[in-house]
Amino acid sequence: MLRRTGILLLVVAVLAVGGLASCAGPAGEASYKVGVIASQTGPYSGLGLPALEGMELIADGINENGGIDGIPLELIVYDDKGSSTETALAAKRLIEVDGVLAFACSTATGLSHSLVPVANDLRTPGIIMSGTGLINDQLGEWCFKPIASEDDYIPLPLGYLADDQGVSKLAGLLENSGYGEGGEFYLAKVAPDCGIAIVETQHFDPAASDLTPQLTNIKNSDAEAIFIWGSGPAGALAVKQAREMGISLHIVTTPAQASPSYVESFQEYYEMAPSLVCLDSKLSMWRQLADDDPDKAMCREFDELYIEIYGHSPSMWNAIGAQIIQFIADGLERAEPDPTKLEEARGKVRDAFESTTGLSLFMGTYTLSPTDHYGRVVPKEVLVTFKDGEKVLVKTFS
Amino acid sequence: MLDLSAILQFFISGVNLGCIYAAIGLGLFVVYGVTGVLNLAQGEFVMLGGMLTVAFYTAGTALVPSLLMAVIIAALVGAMLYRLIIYPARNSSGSTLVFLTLGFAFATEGIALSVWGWEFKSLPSFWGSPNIQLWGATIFGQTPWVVGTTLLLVIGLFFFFGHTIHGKALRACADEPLGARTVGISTDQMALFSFVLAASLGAVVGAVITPLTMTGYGVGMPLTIKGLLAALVGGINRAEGVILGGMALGMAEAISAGLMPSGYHGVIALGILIVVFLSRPRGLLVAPGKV
Amino acid sequence: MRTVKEKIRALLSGREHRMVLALFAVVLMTVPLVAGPYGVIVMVDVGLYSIVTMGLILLMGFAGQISLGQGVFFGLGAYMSGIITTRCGLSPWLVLLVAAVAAGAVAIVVGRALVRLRGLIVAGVTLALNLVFCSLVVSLRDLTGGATGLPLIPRLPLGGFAPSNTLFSYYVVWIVAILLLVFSLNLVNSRTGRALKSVNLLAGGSEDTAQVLGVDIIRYKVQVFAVGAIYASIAGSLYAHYTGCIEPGAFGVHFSVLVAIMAIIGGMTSPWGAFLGAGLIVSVNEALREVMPAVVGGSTGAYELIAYGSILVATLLFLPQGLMSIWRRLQPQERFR
Amino acid sequence: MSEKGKQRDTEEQAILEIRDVSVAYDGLVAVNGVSFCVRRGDIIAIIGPNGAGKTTLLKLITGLLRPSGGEIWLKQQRVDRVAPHRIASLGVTQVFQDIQLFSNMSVVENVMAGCHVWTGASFLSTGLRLPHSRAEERNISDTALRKLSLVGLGQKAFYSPSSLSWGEQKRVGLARALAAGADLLLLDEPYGGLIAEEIGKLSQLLLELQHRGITILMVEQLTDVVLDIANQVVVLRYGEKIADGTAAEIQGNEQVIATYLGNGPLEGDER
Repeated sequence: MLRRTGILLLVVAVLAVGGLASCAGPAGEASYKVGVIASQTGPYSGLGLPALEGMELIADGINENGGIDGIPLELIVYDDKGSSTETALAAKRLIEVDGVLAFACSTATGLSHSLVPVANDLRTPGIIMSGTGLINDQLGEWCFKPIASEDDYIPLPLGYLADDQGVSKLAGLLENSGYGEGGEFYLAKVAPDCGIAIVETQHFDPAASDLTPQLTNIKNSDAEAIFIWGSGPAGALAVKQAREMGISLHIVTTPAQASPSYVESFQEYYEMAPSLVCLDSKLSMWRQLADDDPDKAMCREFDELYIEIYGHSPSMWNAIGAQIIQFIADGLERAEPDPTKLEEARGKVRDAFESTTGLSLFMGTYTLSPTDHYGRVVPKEVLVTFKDGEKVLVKTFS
Repeated sequence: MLDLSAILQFFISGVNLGCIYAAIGLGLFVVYGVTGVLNLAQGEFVMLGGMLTVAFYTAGTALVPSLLMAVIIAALVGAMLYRLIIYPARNSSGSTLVFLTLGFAFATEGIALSVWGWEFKSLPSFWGSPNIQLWGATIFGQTPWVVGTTLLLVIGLFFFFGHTIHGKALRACADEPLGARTVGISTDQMALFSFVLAASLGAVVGAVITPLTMTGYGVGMPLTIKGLLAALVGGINRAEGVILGGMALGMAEAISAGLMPSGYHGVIALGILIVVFLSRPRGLLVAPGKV
Repeated sequence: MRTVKEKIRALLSGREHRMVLALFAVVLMTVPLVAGPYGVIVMVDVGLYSIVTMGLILLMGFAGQISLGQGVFFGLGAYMSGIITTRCGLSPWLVLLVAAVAAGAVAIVVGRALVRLRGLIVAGVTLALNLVFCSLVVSLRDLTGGATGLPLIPRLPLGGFAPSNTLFSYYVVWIVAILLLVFSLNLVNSRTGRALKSVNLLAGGSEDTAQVLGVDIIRYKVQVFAVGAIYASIAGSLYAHYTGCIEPGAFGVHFSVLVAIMAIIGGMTSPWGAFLGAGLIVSVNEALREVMPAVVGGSTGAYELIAYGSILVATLLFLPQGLMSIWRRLQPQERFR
Repeated sequence: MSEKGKQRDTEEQAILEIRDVSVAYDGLVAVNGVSFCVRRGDIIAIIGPNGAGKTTLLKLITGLLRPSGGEIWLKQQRVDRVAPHRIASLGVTQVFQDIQLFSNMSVVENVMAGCHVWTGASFLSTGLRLPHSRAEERNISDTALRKLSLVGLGQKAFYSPSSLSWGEQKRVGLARALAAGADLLLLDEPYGGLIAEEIGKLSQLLLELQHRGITILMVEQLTDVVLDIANQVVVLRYGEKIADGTAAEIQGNEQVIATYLGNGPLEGDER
């Protein structure tokens, strides 16, 4: 009987904790609270966890230097668990319970998409870092997407294929996800301008482990190059399997395939001729940037700091996380909001974000306006290839 | 556009996938056959096998000892799952037991993530086995290892269940628990053994497929789902059914990925599966007696 | 001491539940007055999950049909509401009803095929159907918005205007949930409820006996499948209008399994179990979100997952029949064991 | 009475007619060319050793099995291809040997479940508790209580079936069948497992039911008890009918004596 009563009490206690937790309201303190929703578990944790690392580094750096106008920056982090329902719930919790001035999310397109109505409903600025331009026109008054869309950066690899390699026929090998959908849409849109025709389109599931059927179809088409567009391990497997099948076409890939763990595992295949080129950020290539490159110093500083703190060079996802916080910090600095007057402060922060002008970060230079929440981006993507275990810079936006 | 080498390539891909799914399904079969529990943590053993082998291997251990250690640890985890979770709840309903294994799977996934991080890991093909070119199609160096392992597992299980005292005892527990007990077979011991066996099988499979598919903390659940579908479509009561189911699923996936309009292959592969389910409601091989 | 006859009458007329129901309704209607805005937000989710779980409990707990595919019908409701209201501008309320009827019709077709299959196989087919559904949503990009999601779904209107989303959604969801609870309670304490229980192979039913007593087992199994689908579809429509943007991941196997967990944890012997299960799982999630950062700090996702799995295991070990079994144990001995 | 007249007479009185019915499963012939007639208002006993096909025969009548040959006529309708629930709605129900009470329902709910066949409220009307369904439920509960009292278990209405003794469970099973209002009741070994006192009570109850116009067809092994109350006895062996007649006629039948006195093997697989 005692055991049963114990169980009952336990259950009641758990429910009560949950209840209390949900009832607590925002508490006004003298810090700038910024919410972060990251995929820490689930299929997109490979995007969320590294981004989180970068975010924390920047936030710590700001606070060590006395915060923003003397006010410390406080990151409040929740897991989106790879679910849009959880993503939305986490955002609402950040807004209603934690009283954040703004929140940021770096994860899959579908999930970040579900934040747009939350930010607009609850009138809190939301920064979403989905890598696709498909949702640019749906951001509303309160959402911002300060990151390049596909049509900003794919001219770089397509230009390389057309101009440097003389490719005119391209096959797309695309992930079945919001990211892949963006890729498919914009490849079709941009390629003709570069003088390239898309002659074959194949899709794969994010968890696919055998892409030989798709690669066979590409092999049997008259494509001269493959654009592998994916965010997880399947994209890297595609590179490996294509080379194992003896497909000697040019391969271009999205940045995820340049993640160190894939490059390390599949170095042999990444380095097979004809060379594979991969989109990447200036950050990881700063040593090879021209000395007059305006971003070189910034990248070097961050890289050295990163190695000091975490013991490894930052990847592109680390950089994306870092620059979200830099973007928010820039806005906070200009808005000078009073964190105790939440509603007014959020409005000010939003206005500040809208007036972001020429903000130069790792992945681009951003200029936003009240009518344009993704802004005119000057992208800073670079093309790299792999040689003797090293990444080699191939091309930058000039 | 379509030539024979392409068809051959789809076929090879189907066999490859089919073997993976069948091998996972076999782990489900062993536990289900003996204890009647649908073990949704089977994929986690596959994950553990892969991740542990990678961990030992990258630490400098040779491949075989790495794999052995991984299998031993996975087997211990399997024993733990039975002793700490399934055994205390053995009188609960089947659905409660299923969700107990699911809870265990979540926790295992979380532990793997906190220990090894999110990165996907790979291994080189075993002993650097080379790719084989066959009439214009490619067989990856690791594929023969995968197929061979699955075959060995099947043969091993048949021999084990058919010809060893232990195996016969397991079979008896499955068919007639009460009768088994009266002739002195400890159903408890056998159930424990089935979990250990399934965990070891899973771990071996996990290590063998890693060079082909990579492994990460979260690969378990998707693999469990594939293995479950394979086992159910073929008939989870018989090893032959599981193998056939795995092959059917693998083939359906590979062929629809190769021949169907891209973008619809997921729908078509699973659509084929559902049609098979509906047309052979007791599994591809009709199991005698119970369903 | 009431006579047996009075007790049966009370049970049948729903009098037995009436007090509890009234109390439940009153408490729920006053929640927004005492809980903070986030409490209301969480409760909207609890309500939506409860509706789907209730349908699953009728299906699984009463008729003994396992389903790992409730996400299909939740998704059907959501996508039908989302697509039709954004494209045709019809009234969301009307579309909600149309979607529910359509989901029920789909369920009847699917149910007819499923009814010949046995327990685990049904689980397998429903699982496969759920995977197919999500793939299909991604494939039919022009219609559904694909994996990127379907945005700009209008809010539920009230008369001429669209009221504050959260609070209004709260009341809509919970009024629907309570109405469906009443419907479910009526159902289970009636001719149809007994017929469903009589075919439940998971818990004490017998198909042979049911048939010789005149129960058309195929018809009942198909119809209860449709009822479960309609519940899920209604919840799906409400969800679509509430979130305003839907993506296929929300209707995947993950969702179906979550709902099944809620049903198991809550207890499948009564529709009330749905509220207990959904309430507990959502509360545990929220509690972990609240507590874990203080315990481990930094990125807590992995530890939350470990804790969630452990709590699931612990609850099922101590309460294998779910939370409703506590209630059962508190009942006078004569009723049930 | 002429031969022809007798036949017409049986047809009119027959509630159930089995014509040359056979069934085989797994290659085993369980019932082979069995024919007999059941007159309205009689108590018929089917006896025979294990494996004689008695239980199979009941399943054929209720439609749970389909015969591979022959015809079954129930109240002038051919029913051997009709679904079991439709046969039930023609006024036939069965109590299984193992009773099969629904353990997920209380005793009274079990009996109420028996009323299913003569009620008709749908999902919608029961869920919404429309007046029609409310009246029906009242009717059901009254009937169930009456039947429960008839078998003497009125006070245990809310017990769980598993808490009852075997004898009590049998009575609940009978009450549930009676609640269905069937005029042809099939009982599979109703005396099995009962103590002496209960056996007498059951016989009395069956005779009372007969008095109310219910036809009873039972399968039994306890031959002496059933011979006391049965109007007609059918003897099966290895799936074939070897005798059919009144108790007195059967007791004089040589084949029956041979079967029961040990010349024929008594064992076999009970299907």
